[in-house]
Amino acid sequence: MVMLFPMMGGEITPIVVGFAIGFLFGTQVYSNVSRRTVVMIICLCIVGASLFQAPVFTWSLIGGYITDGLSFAAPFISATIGILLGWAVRGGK
Amino acid sequence: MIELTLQFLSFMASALLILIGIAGMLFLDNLIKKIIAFTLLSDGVNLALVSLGYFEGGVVAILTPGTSVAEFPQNAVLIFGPGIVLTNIVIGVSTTAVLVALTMVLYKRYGTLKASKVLKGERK
Amino acid sequence: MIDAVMTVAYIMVIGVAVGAVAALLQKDLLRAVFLSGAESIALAFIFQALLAPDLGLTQAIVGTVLLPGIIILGIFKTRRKDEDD
Amino acid sequence: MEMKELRGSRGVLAAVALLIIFIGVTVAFVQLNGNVARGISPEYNRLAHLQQPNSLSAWVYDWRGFDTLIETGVIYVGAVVSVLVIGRGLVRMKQVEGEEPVPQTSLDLKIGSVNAILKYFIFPLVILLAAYGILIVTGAATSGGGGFQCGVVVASAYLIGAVFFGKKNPLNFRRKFLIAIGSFGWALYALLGLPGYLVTGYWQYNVGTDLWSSIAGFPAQIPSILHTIFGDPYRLALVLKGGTFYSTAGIVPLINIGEAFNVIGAICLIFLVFIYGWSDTEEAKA
Repeated sequence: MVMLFPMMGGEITPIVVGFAIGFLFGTQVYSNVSRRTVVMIICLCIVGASLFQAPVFTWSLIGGYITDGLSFAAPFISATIGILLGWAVRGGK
Repeated sequence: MIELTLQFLSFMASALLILIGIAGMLFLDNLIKKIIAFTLLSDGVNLALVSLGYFEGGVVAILTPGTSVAEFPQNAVLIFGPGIVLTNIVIGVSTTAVLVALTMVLYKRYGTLKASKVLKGERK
Repeated sequence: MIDAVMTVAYIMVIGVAVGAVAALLQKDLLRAVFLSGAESIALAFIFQALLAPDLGLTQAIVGTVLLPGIIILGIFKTRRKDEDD
Repeated sequence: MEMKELRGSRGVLAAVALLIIFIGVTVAFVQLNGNVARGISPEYNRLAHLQQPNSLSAWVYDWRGFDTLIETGVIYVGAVVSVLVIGRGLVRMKQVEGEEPVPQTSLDLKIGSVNAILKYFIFPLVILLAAYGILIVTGAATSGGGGFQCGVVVASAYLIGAVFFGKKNPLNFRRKFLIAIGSFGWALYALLGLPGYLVTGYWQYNVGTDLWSSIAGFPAQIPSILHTIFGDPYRLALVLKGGTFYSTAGIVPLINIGEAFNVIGAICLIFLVFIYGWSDTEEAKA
């Protein structure tokens, strides 16, 4: 972890933007799947985030970087959560 | 004697694709196949533009952690071709969509996909 | 110097040409579209080998999902076989 | 042209013409082979240490912003023309008045027994594909990818949902929503050129990064307030071999978002009108 502060902007902004866009798309989701599927989506999303790795030039824990070889794409997780939340708030069955 | 590098082979493949595309657009009778030939032609042009900038031992023109700043500009491949090709792909998609839509209208009017019958103008 | 990526790229150069010819020789239009999608995948591999990875990503998605999708939707609204009469 | 017309002299002429084209193209390519100058450009060589990470997007947006602006326009025009041709409108104009529009039957792909298991996995796939598209557009300034890639990924998620679920598409983009985000995206893309134009006189000048201020003779200096607005949220540290550089992508991420919205709107509109048509019943149902 090199010098946390100056980089925080570049790591937090994608997460927030991803959440916002995900929420926007989530309001258009219409489906009537069970709660089990939602849990499965979240698990698959975390697995996928570890597959995609953190974006390049991400060096702190906020961006999902843990060690070399183990890192999570934080915007992916926040986008998935945004879609699910938007579905819960404004979407339909 | 020309060396069979990847760049040379890509140029040959793109020349072949352009030839196939032109021949298909001119000589095939089916409208859908003409559209497929059109996508092949644009693929060939894209391949030619991309292989323009490649050279042996180059690096991808994106800065990644640990790159040497001094050597990067000399080693990176020419970025000009890919910049154009990205636009080209987009335009290809929208053109194809318009072509398919027009084909559907032609089929509705003439009941056939053969260009020769459409040109004769026999309504269904 | 021949490594794995280059070998795959050389194979894919042949695959592009073969796929393009085979796509236009089909009687079944759906099969022609799928073959042109295979040609696009090979082209995406060549883009990767030519050091343009974002173009490879774009070409892989556009060539296998978008363009065949549009053309297949057109085929569903018209007719599938190339008429021969 | 039919195949049987090609027998005889016309066929020979066609073959000769194709041969001439092929020889011309091949000779041109052989001359080009290996004779292209290396490196990116003299300007880039001078400015590499001031550059933002993804040099492709730097090229596209600093130099060729107009080109991509027109490209976003082209894809939107493509969507509009598809709507006009397939839906009502162009087809029902004047001289073809008595004609009904193209049949508006929805695409009902009966994939036999697409059973519950398939649908059980297709819904997560659609959601995760859309999230992947968002990941691409948020990381666009630091890696390969960008607005158009995000747009096509989300559009393919929409297509997959439409093919497997028919009218009960989980990613059920409405017409009005698509038109809204498409227009918003294009407006965002075009209007983000304004700050650069007001300050330096170049439309779509990359304000946050401010590449050219260090060059002698550049017309204007950027006020620092613009740097703060456009640059700071995307501030990054590049740990390269020569040391650590602090850099920002400027307005490139915002422009990417605009282009992504535009492409999503346009391509999903094309798919929507191809699959469901543009009839009024669709809107009444939803």
